[in-house]
Amino acid sequence: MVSPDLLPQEPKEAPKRRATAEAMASRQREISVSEFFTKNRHLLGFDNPAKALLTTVKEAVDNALDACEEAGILPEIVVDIKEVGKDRFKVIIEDNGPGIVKAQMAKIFAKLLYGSKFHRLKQSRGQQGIGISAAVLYAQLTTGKPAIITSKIGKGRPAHKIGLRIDTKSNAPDVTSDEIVPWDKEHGTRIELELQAAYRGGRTGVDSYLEQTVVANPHLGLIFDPPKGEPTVYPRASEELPREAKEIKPHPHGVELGMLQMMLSDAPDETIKHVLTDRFSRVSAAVADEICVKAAVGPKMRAGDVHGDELDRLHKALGEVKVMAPSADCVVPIGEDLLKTGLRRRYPKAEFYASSTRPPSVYRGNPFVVEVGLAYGGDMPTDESADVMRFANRVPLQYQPKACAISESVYQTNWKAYEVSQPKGSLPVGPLAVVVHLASVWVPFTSEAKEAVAHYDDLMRELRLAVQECGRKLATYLRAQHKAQSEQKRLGIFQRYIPEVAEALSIILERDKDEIARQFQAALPNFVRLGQTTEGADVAAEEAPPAPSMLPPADSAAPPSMGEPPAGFDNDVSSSEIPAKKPGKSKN
Amino acid sequence: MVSPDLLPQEPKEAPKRRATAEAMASRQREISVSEFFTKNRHLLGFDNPAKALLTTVKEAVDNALDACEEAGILPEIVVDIKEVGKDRFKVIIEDNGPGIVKAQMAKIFAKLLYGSKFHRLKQSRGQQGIGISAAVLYAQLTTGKPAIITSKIGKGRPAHKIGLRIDTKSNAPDVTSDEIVPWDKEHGTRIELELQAAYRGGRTGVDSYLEQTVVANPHLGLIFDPPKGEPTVYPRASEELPREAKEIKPHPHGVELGMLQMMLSDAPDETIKHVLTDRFSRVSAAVADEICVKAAVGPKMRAGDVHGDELDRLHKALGEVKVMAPSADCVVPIGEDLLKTGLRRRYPKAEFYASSTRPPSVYRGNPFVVEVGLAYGGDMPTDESADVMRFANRVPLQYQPKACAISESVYQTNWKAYEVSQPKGSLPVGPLAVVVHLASVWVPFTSEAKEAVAHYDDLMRELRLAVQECGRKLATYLRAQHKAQSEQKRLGIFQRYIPEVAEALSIILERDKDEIARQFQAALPNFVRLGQTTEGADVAAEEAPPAPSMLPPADSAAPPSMGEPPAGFDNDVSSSEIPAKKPGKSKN
Amino acid sequence: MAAKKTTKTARNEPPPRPKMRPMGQLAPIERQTIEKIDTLARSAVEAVARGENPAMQMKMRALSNVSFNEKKRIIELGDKTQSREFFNTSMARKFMQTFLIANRCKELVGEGKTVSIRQMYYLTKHTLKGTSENTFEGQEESDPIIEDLEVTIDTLREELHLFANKRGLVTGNLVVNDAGDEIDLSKMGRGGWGIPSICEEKELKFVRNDAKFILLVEKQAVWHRLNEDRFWQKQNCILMTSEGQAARGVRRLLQRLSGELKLPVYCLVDNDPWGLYIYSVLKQGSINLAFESMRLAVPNVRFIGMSSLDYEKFDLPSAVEIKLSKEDIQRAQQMKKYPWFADAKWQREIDALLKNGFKMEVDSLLSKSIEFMTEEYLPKKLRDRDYLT
Amino acid sequence: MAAKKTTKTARNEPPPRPKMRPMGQLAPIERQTIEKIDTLARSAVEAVARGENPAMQMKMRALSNVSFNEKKRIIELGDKTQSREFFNTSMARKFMQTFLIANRCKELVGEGKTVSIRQMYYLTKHTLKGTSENTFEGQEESDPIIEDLEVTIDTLREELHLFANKRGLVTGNLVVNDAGDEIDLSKMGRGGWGIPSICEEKELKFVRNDAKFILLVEKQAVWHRLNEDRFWQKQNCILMTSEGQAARGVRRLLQRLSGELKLPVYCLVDNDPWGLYIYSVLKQGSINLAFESMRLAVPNVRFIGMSSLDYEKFDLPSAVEIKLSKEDIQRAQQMKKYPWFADAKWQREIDALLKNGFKMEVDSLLSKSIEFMTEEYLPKKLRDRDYLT
Repeated sequence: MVSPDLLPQEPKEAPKRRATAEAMASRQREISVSEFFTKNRHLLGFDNPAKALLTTVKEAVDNALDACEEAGILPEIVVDIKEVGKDRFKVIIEDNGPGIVKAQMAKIFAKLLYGSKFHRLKQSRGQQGIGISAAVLYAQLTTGKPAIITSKIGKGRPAHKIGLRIDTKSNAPDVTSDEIVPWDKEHGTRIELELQAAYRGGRTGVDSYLEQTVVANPHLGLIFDPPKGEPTVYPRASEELPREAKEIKPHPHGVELGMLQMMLSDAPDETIKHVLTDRFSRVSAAVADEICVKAAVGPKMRAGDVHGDELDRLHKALGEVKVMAPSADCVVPIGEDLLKTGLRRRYPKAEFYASSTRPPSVYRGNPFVVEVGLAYGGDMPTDESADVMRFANRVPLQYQPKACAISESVYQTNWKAYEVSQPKGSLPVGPLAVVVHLASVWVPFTSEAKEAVAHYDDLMRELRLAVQECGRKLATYLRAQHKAQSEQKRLGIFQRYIPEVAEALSIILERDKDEIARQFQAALPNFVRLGQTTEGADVAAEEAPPAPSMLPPADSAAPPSMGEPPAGFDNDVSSSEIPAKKPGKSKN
Repeated sequence: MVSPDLLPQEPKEAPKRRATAEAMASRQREISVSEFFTKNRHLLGFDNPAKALLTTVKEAVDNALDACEEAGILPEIVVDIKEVGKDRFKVIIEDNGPGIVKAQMAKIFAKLLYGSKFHRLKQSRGQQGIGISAAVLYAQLTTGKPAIITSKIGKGRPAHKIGLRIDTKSNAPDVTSDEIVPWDKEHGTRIELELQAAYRGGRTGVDSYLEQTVVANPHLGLIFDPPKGEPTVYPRASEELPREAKEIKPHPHGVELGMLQMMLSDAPDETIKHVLTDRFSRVSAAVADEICVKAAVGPKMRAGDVHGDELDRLHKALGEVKVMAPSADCVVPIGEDLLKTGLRRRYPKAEFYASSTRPPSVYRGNPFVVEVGLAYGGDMPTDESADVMRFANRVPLQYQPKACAISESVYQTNWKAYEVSQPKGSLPVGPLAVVVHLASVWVPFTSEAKEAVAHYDDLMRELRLAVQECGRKLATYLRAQHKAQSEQKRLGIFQRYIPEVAEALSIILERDKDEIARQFQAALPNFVRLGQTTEGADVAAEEAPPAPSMLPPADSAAPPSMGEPPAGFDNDVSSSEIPAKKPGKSKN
Repeated sequence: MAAKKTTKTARNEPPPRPKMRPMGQLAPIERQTIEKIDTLARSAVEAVARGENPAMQMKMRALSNVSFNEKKRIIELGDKTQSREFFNTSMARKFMQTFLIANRCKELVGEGKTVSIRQMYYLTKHTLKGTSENTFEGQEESDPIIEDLEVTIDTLREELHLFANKRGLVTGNLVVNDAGDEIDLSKMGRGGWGIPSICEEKELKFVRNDAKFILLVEKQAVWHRLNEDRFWQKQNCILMTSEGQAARGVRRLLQRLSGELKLPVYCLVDNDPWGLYIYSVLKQGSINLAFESMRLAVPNVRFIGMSSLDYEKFDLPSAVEIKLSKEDIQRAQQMKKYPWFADAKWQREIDALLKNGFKMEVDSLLSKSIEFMTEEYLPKKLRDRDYLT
Repeated sequence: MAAKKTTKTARNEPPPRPKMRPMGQLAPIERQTIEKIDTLARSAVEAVARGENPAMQMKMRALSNVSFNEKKRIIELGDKTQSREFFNTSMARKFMQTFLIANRCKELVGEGKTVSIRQMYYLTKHTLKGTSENTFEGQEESDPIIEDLEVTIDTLREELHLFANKRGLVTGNLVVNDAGDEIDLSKMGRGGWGIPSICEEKELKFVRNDAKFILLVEKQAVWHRLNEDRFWQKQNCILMTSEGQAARGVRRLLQRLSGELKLPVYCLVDNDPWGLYIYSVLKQGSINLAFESMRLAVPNVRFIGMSSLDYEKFDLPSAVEIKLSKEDIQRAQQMKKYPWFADAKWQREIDALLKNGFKMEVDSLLSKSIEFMTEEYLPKKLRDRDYLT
């Protein structure tokens, strides 16, 4: 370090001292988390009016879905957005979830940093315990209106309806009204918020969020009543609730040093070995011993005494020891059938649907599952890029498609091998929608804004394989289609050209044109299977499973070997195969 | 709202209920703000290792500068970054500020949401009371190492050196060591952190941050000791501390509804009129009455009783009433001289410096000042885009230049009118550096990530005028340069061509070549002022002030009228002025 | 390289004095040209001797000084002039260049040689002593100076003994004498005689003519087809091709044949805006050579085809259609506004093109049969006097 | 428009039978060509009568089947062949097209007419009955089919009575007879005789030759300069210009003059990679016309200039230098690898170009003086036998 002596001398005339350290200390005070987020609401997704509306709807719907699933209820959700003034909207989200007990209602909706999901390691949509109360705070800040919450926890129980504000100075709920109201619903929760907002369409709008949510959640019945136009009803497409995700303990791979330190200091009097076996998943006594040997620390050392180098070594050893991947039951994919069901709901007029769910795989100790679905044909535009929907734990990712490993897996796939056109390095072009879902306890996002999935090798490989698997199903279908049409087409080609050839030959040879044409027609059946109609080509396109050993090497971006072209197609050495290098200036 | 009856009937076989509302309620718990930010550190600028390093340095340096200025001390700061392992850095920032009293040291550095600046409306660098403790949290999380803080508040007082960790569960400081150490400094603070980070160069790196900070803070003496290479010393360039910014009350224009509501509920028993005159700036009794009349509320109404429509009307009236802009002494520009001083420090070899500070102006009730400085020539590259540095309240803006009104004001200016080349719609190209500083109590950023300034009309106008003012100073200088060279150049041109013309004429006319050349030379003085040397053109380039009435209309992007071209230049109707439309295929 | 350059620069000695023919041996037009150059040079030297700024006056060749002369039916330059002075920083270089070119032109005329404008560039390009500056940095600098000299001393480029690349072939019942050789254009086999770049009286004389008219076709392949079928013999005419847009030689030759031999000229171009443009330039000159229209334009040239109306008239198959491009349509719409196409019959022709929505190549007449053009299309058109002017 | 189209389609009646000359009136080469076409057609009809897939065999014209024959020193096609069948979806259209072209070629030969390849496109283009499909959608479809036919029946394009646009002029001490006209090439004035596209023996015969060699110059303006200075008279030679890359007519004429009259051929091109390329194509043919090298290449043509060494040798001023572009350099480096430039003298020549770092145009010789090329440069080169082969 350089000595400050290098700096120029103090000026002769020192500036007048203004405040002393003591005076300044007297101004220091604590800031409530609500005050903080009031000033910094962009941190929670309330950057601008349009994003504020999306965030509000998203937080409420995600919460409702999580609550229904945790309670084992098939969700029915109504989203209602009304324009109530210039740049002012009322947002109502009502669910049929388990309801909220009266005592918790105020805190859940009007205290920032309060919730049940934050401290658990479990696949769920919400995580923070901050989203919905941030929406309440934003509404209050921009319109001054309290949030109105109605909730009922069961048949015969009262429905409580309360008005709520947040006291930002203390981050505590302020109940402005409280009544019992009649509600014919058995159970459920309803939230009404009035906020300054902007309603926008497009990829990052509320409509898109809901359309995509419906694809990834076939068990969801949804009604969406937008500010303008008729309501859209998405009837439930599946009566099957997703399996409940298991909560797990942290896996030794990928735990951060600070996290380890905290886990140790949480149980200062236990032995290291005990902490390892008790608080991590997949760490047996033998594994714990191995870790301790690697780290050169005694397994019986007090957890509270681990500091400095010992901590570093223990952390390193945890990352290096061989342990089983955590049980995959902490990850809940949508499943192949339901993914197609979801696609059918969003694209009811497509002509073909397919899906593939990969077996669970592990990334840095975190189990994950990739699944891909696609819909093809029907009323989708044929000259536009495929519609790609990205999901992480059933939640649509609406921002940053370019930076996302999911999008990359779609455009790096060689779709031409699957009979879909594709400009170089771009998304495929055609009447195609592709859904990719990544389910994991811990999704590796590129930034912690959770907008795009990072490009890790293990993940990319699974993503690519899943897209390729699904692509092959599409290819099988399309080839069967083409083949059925091809014999008919072949016939047409020959019949179109026979008169021309016959005429030319007849003039050259001065022979009868019709006779030559007749001879060509007579030879025709030797080259076209005229008897075979095109209708019988019944290919169960969605079923054709490639043997796993046929999979291309995971690292190669090359198209999978597609075998020989289907019979009935000819290979021609192009007869105009002139070298590309032309002499330049003049052409004779 | 659509009735949920539209949804399909409940399924015959309802899924098994999993958890009840009661069971779920039991899992709800409070989350500490430290826990929250541990999981969401990207919200505080710790997205990735490179940005984490920048954020750490920035928070510490900004705090040091704020503290020095508040205490009236000319700042001397040492920034020392050492690489201590793979992806691990030790960051040390030491200042000569007022120091921190012992009792506050732990909280200031190891409690999130604690500080002196959050609740004040005053131009300063830091605002949140969260940045430096977030750096401590990040360091702890990635390396497990406590922060080491040393502070001394005056001559003869002890220097305290403490080790600090944050107990994330309670968001409270945990002092791991505490000692008194000898320190030859009179007063100051030193912080040492060890963190996982990456050291990068470029526009968004630490080097760039410090280089720019030095430009906007000429009173700062800085030593920077980077991980590799020699330390850079920036001696203080000015002995003058910036004037202390005055703290102000909120201005009625632009106050948000939620804010107003809080101000009223903070003083429930006071009258509306009293709250308005007491808690807002520039609201006299007469103005308060006018507001109440507009809002149709009684001035003597209890503040605590204002709700619903009354609140809305009052908010609206506050935005509409005519009030004076707040006093400009809450805004502290750098000043024209010091801006040039700062530029000289960064670009010591430039040949010309200029700066312009605009008078204060007001945007939505917020006073602001724009100032622009530029450096030209010397060792700057002539074929690259100008270096543009953007500052808000003396803090460099390093991200999102494309989205920023400041950059736009630079590239929308017609630099060709100022003798600097400029590709269409781009930054000027040449040996040029431009500094733009926006000082305001409230800087309108495009997003609340505070990376780019929004495009508001009032602001754009001032930005443009400031850039143009400075540009004209540059133009005056460059034209004087050109003019001094031009007579010499004219002479050179004629002398170069005379032999050629003479030879051609001599051959055509079969006359003596030397005689013709002599006649041309003899005529030369009639057309070039040979007697006038080029040295006398002493133009005080930086002084040429345009009359304010000559300013172009603020909305026009057109170049200001530059008057007639300087004498000594000829205008030629180009003799090869062939119409652009050529016949196409063939050219004879 | 650097060392070598220095040696090279030193070599740039002034060129040797031209080997002039005695004035008596020169043709009158050659003497005139030389006198014009001498006068220009003399006036510069006299001005500077008086201490004045030597200057030359020239007609402006800017678009703003070009207009269509309704009476003469040619595009010509107006009267606006500009002055080029030596003692003016932005004109000095061009002033110098003008005299470099003038000097070399006098030499060419004196020696009786001709060079191309590219060769003139090399003749006048050299490095200025003690600098890295060249007298001309590229041909794009010397070409406009040549045009400047033409308008300044009111001469044709050909009179300055400069030529652009030639293009065009001719056969037919005409005998010419060129540079002393007598050439019977009816005995040219399939090759045809290459039309010289310079077709002034001094070099090219018409010896004997039996032809009754001239047919100029745009395309070489069409000319070939017609020549192979001995069309010029059967119809007793002169058959020329301009091989695209007509070069100066073709235009000058056409003008002279039309004027001196009083022969009507027919023009056969593709049915597209470009074809119309080729015809239009032949007829009234072009904007960028407006200063020479008097010597190049052939105002009474007749447009014999292909007309948009031929599609119906000759019952052409649909295979001849080529869809108009957006550019074609824009161009045709522009042409409708040209003053020389203001006449109703031209408006009808262009409207028909736009209405058809397709253009046609002359070659496409072969889709009827190989001989269709020679034996039906052109004879019928000529017989019916089915042309536009 | 739609209604009109329908009418048009109905018009596409088969063309009338050609007006063939009796076989007896045909030249032997013409009879041969017709027989080849007949054989091809007959084999197709016979195959289909047997219920087989009618097919034709042709040499592949792909790059993979082209190589440099070190012995003959020409680029030629190898022996790989491909088959074109009718009953094959990807070949049927081309099969049909080949016979449309073959039919029209027989007609042309029979009638003794020639057409351009563009005209052939129009001759064979029509709409298929009941569809909107054309027999050819563009000339880019018919041109390769013509080449296919050439290799299939082993004929030259000229023998099929097809020509590409011609280019090139000639003067000099030679008398030819073309299509019955006797033409004295020493009496062509400044215009020169246009070299026909087709220079086969049947039409073009050499009547009398006094010349001792042939000089071919790339550029028309250079030819003009030399012709004006009567270079061919002073040096007793034949003076040709290819006007850029040599067209087939020029190449064939050169080959015949070189072979039948045993005249050496000198080639004068710009000193740049493009000039070398023009020389190279003249000498050993080109990759894309490899199947015709035997009839077009002139392996003993001599490269007389401009050489990179001329700069020093003739003390040229620096004004002649034009900086090599990146593309030039790449191209020159490629050329160094061509087998026909493997000889040390060629390597030295190309290395000198790269070392100079600049290229030169033949026109730039004028920067020495107007007559330099005619009176010094070429005579000295010829005298010193200063050329490459």
